[in-house]
Amino acid sequence: MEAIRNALDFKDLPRSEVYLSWAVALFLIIFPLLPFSSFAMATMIQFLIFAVYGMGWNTIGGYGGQVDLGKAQYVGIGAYTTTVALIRWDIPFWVSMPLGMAISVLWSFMIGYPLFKLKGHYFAIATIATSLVLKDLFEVWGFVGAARGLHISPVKYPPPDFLRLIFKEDVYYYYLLLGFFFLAVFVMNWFRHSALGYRLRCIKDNEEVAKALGINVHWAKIKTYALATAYVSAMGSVHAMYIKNIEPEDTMSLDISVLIALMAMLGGAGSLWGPIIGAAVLVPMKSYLKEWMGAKMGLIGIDLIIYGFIIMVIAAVEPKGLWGLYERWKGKRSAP
Amino acid sequence: MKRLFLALGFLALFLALFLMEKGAYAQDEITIGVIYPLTGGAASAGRELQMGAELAMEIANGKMPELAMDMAKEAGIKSMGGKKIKLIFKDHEGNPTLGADLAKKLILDDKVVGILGCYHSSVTKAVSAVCEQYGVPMINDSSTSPVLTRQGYKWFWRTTPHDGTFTMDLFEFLKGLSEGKAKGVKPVPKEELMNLAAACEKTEWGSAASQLLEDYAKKYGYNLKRNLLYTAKSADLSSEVRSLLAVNPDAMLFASYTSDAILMVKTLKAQKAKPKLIWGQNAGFDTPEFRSTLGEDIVGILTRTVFSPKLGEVKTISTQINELYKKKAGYDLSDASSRGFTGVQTWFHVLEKAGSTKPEDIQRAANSIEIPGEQLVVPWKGIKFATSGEEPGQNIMGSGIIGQYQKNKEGQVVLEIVYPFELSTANLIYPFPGY
Amino acid sequence: MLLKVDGLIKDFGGLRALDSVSFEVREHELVGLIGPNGAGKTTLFNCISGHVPVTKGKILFDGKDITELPPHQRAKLGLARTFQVYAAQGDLNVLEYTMVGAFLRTNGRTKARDIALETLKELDLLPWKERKVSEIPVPGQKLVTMAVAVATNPKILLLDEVAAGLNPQEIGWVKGIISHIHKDLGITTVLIEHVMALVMDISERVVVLDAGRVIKEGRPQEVVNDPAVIKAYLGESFRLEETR
Amino acid sequence: MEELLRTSEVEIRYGSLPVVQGVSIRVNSGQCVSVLGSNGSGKSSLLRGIMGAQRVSKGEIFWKKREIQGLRTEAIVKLGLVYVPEQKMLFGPLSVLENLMLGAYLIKDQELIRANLKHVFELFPRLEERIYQRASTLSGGEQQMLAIGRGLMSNPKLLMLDEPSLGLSPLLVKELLGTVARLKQEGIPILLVEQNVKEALHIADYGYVLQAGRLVLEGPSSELLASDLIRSAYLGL
Amino acid sequence: MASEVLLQAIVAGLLFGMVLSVVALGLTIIFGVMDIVNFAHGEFLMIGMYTGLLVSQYTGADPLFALPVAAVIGGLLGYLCYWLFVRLLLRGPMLAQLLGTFGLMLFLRNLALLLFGSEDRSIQKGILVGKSVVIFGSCVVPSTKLGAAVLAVLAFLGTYLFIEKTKIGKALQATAINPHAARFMGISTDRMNALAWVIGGAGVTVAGGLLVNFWAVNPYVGLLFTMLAFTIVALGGFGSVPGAFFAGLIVGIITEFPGIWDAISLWTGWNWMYKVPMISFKYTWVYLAYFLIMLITPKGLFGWKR
Repeated sequence: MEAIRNALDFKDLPRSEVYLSWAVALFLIIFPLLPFSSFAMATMIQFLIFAVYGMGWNTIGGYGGQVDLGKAQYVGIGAYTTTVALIRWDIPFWVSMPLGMAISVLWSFMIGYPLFKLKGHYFAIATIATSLVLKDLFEVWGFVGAARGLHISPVKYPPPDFLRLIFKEDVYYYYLLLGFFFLAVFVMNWFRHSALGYRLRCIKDNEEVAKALGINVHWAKIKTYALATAYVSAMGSVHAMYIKNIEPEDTMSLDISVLIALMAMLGGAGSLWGPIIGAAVLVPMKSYLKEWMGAKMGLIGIDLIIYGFIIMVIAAVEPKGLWGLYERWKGKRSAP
Repeated sequence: MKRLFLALGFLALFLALFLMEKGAYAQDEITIGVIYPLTGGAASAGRELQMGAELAMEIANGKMPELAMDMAKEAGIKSMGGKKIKLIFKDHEGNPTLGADLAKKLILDDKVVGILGCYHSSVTKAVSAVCEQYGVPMINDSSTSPVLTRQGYKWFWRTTPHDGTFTMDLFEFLKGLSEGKAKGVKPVPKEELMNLAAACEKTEWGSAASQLLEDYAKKYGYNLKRNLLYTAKSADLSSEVRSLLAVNPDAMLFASYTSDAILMVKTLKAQKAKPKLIWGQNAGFDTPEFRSTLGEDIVGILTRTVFSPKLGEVKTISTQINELYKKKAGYDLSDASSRGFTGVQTWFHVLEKAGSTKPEDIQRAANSIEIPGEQLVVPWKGIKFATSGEEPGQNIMGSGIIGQYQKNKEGQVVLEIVYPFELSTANLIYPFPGY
Repeated sequence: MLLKVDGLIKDFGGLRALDSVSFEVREHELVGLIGPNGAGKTTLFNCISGHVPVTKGKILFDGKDITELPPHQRAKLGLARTFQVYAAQGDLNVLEYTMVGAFLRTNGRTKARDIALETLKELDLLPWKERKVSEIPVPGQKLVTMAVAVATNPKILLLDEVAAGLNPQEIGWVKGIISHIHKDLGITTVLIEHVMALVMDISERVVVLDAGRVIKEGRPQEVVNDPAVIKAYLGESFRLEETR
Repeated sequence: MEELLRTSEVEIRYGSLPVVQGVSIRVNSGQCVSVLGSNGSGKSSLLRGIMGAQRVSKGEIFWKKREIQGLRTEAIVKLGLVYVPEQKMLFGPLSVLENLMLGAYLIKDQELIRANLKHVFELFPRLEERIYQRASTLSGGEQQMLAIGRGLMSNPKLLMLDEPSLGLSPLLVKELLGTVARLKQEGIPILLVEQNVKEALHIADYGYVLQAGRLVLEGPSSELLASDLIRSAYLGL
Repeated sequence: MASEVLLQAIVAGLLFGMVLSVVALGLTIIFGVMDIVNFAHGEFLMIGMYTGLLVSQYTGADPLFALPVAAVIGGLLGYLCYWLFVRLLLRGPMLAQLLGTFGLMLFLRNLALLLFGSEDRSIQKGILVGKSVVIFGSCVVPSTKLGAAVLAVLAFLGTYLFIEKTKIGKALQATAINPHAARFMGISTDRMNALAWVIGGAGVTVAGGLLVNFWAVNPYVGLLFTMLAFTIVALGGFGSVPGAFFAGLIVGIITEFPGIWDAISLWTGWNWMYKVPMISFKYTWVYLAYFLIMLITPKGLFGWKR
């Protein structure tokens, strides 16, 4: 009961932020009614997906300060579980998604135990390594389609199918994802207020102090990592149903991990809105830059050049990301 | 107050961003979305395809009575009052997800009548699913994984023969070789060519090709001792090559895209590999870049293909189009460009027959067209899509040839036809000369 | 006997930081732990709280051998400590930080909040509750870490140099808080301190450490006048007579 | 007596915690000055502040009447102020010789380096015996010798020793402080930070006593030795 | 046959390993000196590869002659990177450093994509290109690889001697061991950091120039080498220069594990071994090795620093 109360409790946020979030929520809800192109719709879907990925990352990476660059492996596990379950045994999405989450969490416990013995850079690189190992494994594993991947045929699974989550129009996916998005925000808000959340923030601050306060640092990190994993895995499942064509090279590539981490870090690691802001800025920027300057003007890669440059500037100027900039600005305004 | 304006400004910018994205094309044009790999490892093939397709579009939209083609007779599509075809090219970078996104965008935002593409079988698979979902016709000109036409799709047609045909060609060729059918070569005892080793790239196309090699080798009684998959993007294939050589193969078989095909041959040379035969499952082995990069190193290599300039010796239309293409590109038509050309040509015939841009009409037309072989630059008997059976949408009149790179009298490396044996344009070089 | 350290040895590489240290803390006692720079006081705390493993010896807490337990389990048993140098980086505010301590005894947020508020009230820190720990001055941070430790509801509290760098007025304040924790909350306290004015004033008993050994134990007045202690502090040949 | 180093009302903070407040000291040429105080009194911070290794939030520091506050450590070292740090800060994996040569990093004259090396080995014969040994394998006393030797390699115009006797046995302390006394005889100005009050004051000409970051007492060594205040500074009585 | 296959694999692994150790050299120096992980390391390598390729393409000279150019470009790039960018990152927390070098990685990679396109490109002409050396029996080594390996060893030796035998090299080491103490010696740590970036940048671009002789280049080539370099640095010990060399050889041999597997299967005649697609795991073993090394011996083989 208290968990639900915590999840819905935004009282500690400034009033302006609450109003702003209402406005954003309203905009997101009415968005499909506005006369936008399908490209805009696809971009918004990407935004929702990456915002949730980023929120997942933010638990362990932002609140916990453990820079995880291997989130793609959980996108992969989630995506593969639902797809394999659908293709092999015709298990509907609503069963296979929790299954995927369970498998992901299990895997996260298995590798999390040794992983969290490492710190800092060593941890970050090790997460990349595990993700790549899993990807290599999937690339030869015939059961999951090896390198050619898996494919959901629109003939075999005709849309619309609410059980299997197969739709033709993007708007279904949009509202579904929006639901997940709101849910994710609430879970995030719960986490922020839970004992684990507080403990983790303390760990990020100083592990020795945390230990002295009776926190099992290793275990708290593993638990949070599992939570982060569950987020990413669930979104991976939806993502797979949305793109309907998954293969290790695409679904589990390091680029996905990097994008997830970068969006959250750029938006502001360790804040509730950080990953959302990161995704809201970077996803449209990336896809529109790519479309205009990349595809139309023939400047291939310009999107990521600008993207990379912005990241460099932010890292050098304000390590807390865009949210940090905002807070600094706000602080300056309220200071005098 | 200032803050409010700032916020409003941002919001306006944001909305403008979204609203600006709405393509509109003139009504008197029929737009076809063409999705090719214009960048990435297969970019050179993509450019070939694009130029081939553009050439066909120019011919269809213009009037060139000197060509013995229906497409060249009138400007535009006659049954629709001379409407012109417009191709919108998109680059999928070899990435299926991106391909599917592009297809969706073409269908929903650009409102294309149909789709053409996509070279990589993996991308074609994803794009064809989108087309199937939206009921938009798609013609595939250049992907050869047999799986594509076995999905039961109603909106997918493929002009090119698939790898089943090509692989069978290979084994027929090997069989003929031991029966003494090959031009200029004495019968080769089957034991001499018993041991095969294959390396295929590992996505949809290559892994399907690999499976076919396995199946046919068994069927024809050959011993495929090694059959490995590799990443087309890898920049070093030396351990792959060593692994192949470790089983001492008589013939080495490959399914590679462009850059990896080049790398593969280079590595073979560096390792001083000396099998008796090297055969490439087209794609990379038949691009101009492959030829120009490797020069004389490829003499003796076999590749399956659907086009060789040598075809001109038997087909005048091939020579004519090749001349036009040469003027445009500076070099001969190749496997890829001829297929891109044929793809647009097929679209033209389908639209001409349909007489409207309604998907149902196009579907009906596609299922009933029949383009005679003499109109095509490729050596097929024609184009006619299967409407029933195992492979609906597959062109049942396609066929492949096997070519061998040989040095002609002027010292240029050209692709001579060695199979079908009756079409042979030169003596087969056997065994592979080595480096 | 609440805490008993028995023959504790700690080696860092070839250096022996603690050499057979034995001492006891009885329930409801306030013990001062003093000694010159490098005597091994903080190392001793680290051994007791489990932050560094001991080389040899035993630590008994509440009748239980805790020598091998990890720090968080010791904390659960009721052993709390503060740190000498700790500047908070994070964005937790004072109340939230205190709640982290309270979460040791409860998982409910409301309950933890209540405990934390009460603790802050006890220690007169309520006015700071909304401020970020990293933004308040260091002496204040030290008080906050004390509050957090108290919020874990410990049986024993190990305080590592809480008064370092404070001015006399602030020292008086800290003194009040420590004796409040000790007397009114009834928490056994061990205190490492260089500010003698504080230690000597409130300790019931003082343990003097020099070069990793306990050289003297006793009431404050006894200890300061002990020649061995003076020698440890002021040097080899320093005699009291010389300064008189 | 030329003035070498002078600090004026220096304040140093760790975060918001002041560790040194309003401290003014002065070292003249040929003089050995001692800064005394119990631990936590801010002695080391003061030295690090002078060396530019610690930000000085208020006050001024002069070297030969020239303001050096705010210069980078490297530049201050170049002026001839040499600091032998408290935790020795040797380059553990490097040999004794390499450590010494790094001490002479700023000196270009090979002859001078050779002469300095000879001088150091003369002062500490034990270092010569262990010339190719890794610094981290030396004993505590030898490490301290190496640290001082390394400082001497750069021809210091002022040698600042930060608790050289820390963690050494009484016998070694005697030996080491003897060497310091010898250096003073040789005319090298020294700023000595020590806990070992008596020994330090025997060597030094002048002393300052710090308590909780503030200067509580100063005067010629003999006066300080006789003062009762010094005891209270240490033991709080 | 089996022993020949094994020998081939080991020779190839060693040769590749020699080049790899130069790739890792810069990373280990930068890491050693300033405790910062450069995720853009592989991108520097890619720039070196393009330099080698383009210089030889436009001047018609052998790619090996492009090495000095590559070194200058790499050094300059490292210098600029340090003064304009990395110096600012050092003030921030680790998170910012990761973010920043990742940004640099994306920036450089896509700049290359914009300038050179995404196609694979490789050297066509050169003194060594297309030639092979028969070591013995069927053990054939491409001359390009052999040449690159020899030059790699020379480059490595040069750097090693510079660091071990010169005064500045010693100062660099001192900064790595203890930057505060180094400052008290009058060593400017800022300059030493910049020097580390210059050496790091030049080293890795030279490695790129060597690599391009036998390895195709595209804008995405960097990541693989970043990971390989991280593994080598972890195995050799963070900051250890000789460690990087031996670890490079070991990692080189690990990448040739499929060949060793082949040899074993030929030896034993076990057919099931043929069916295992070991070739797909060429680099997987390297990643696994990193993971295991970090867990078992976090200091690596020659580490003095963690």
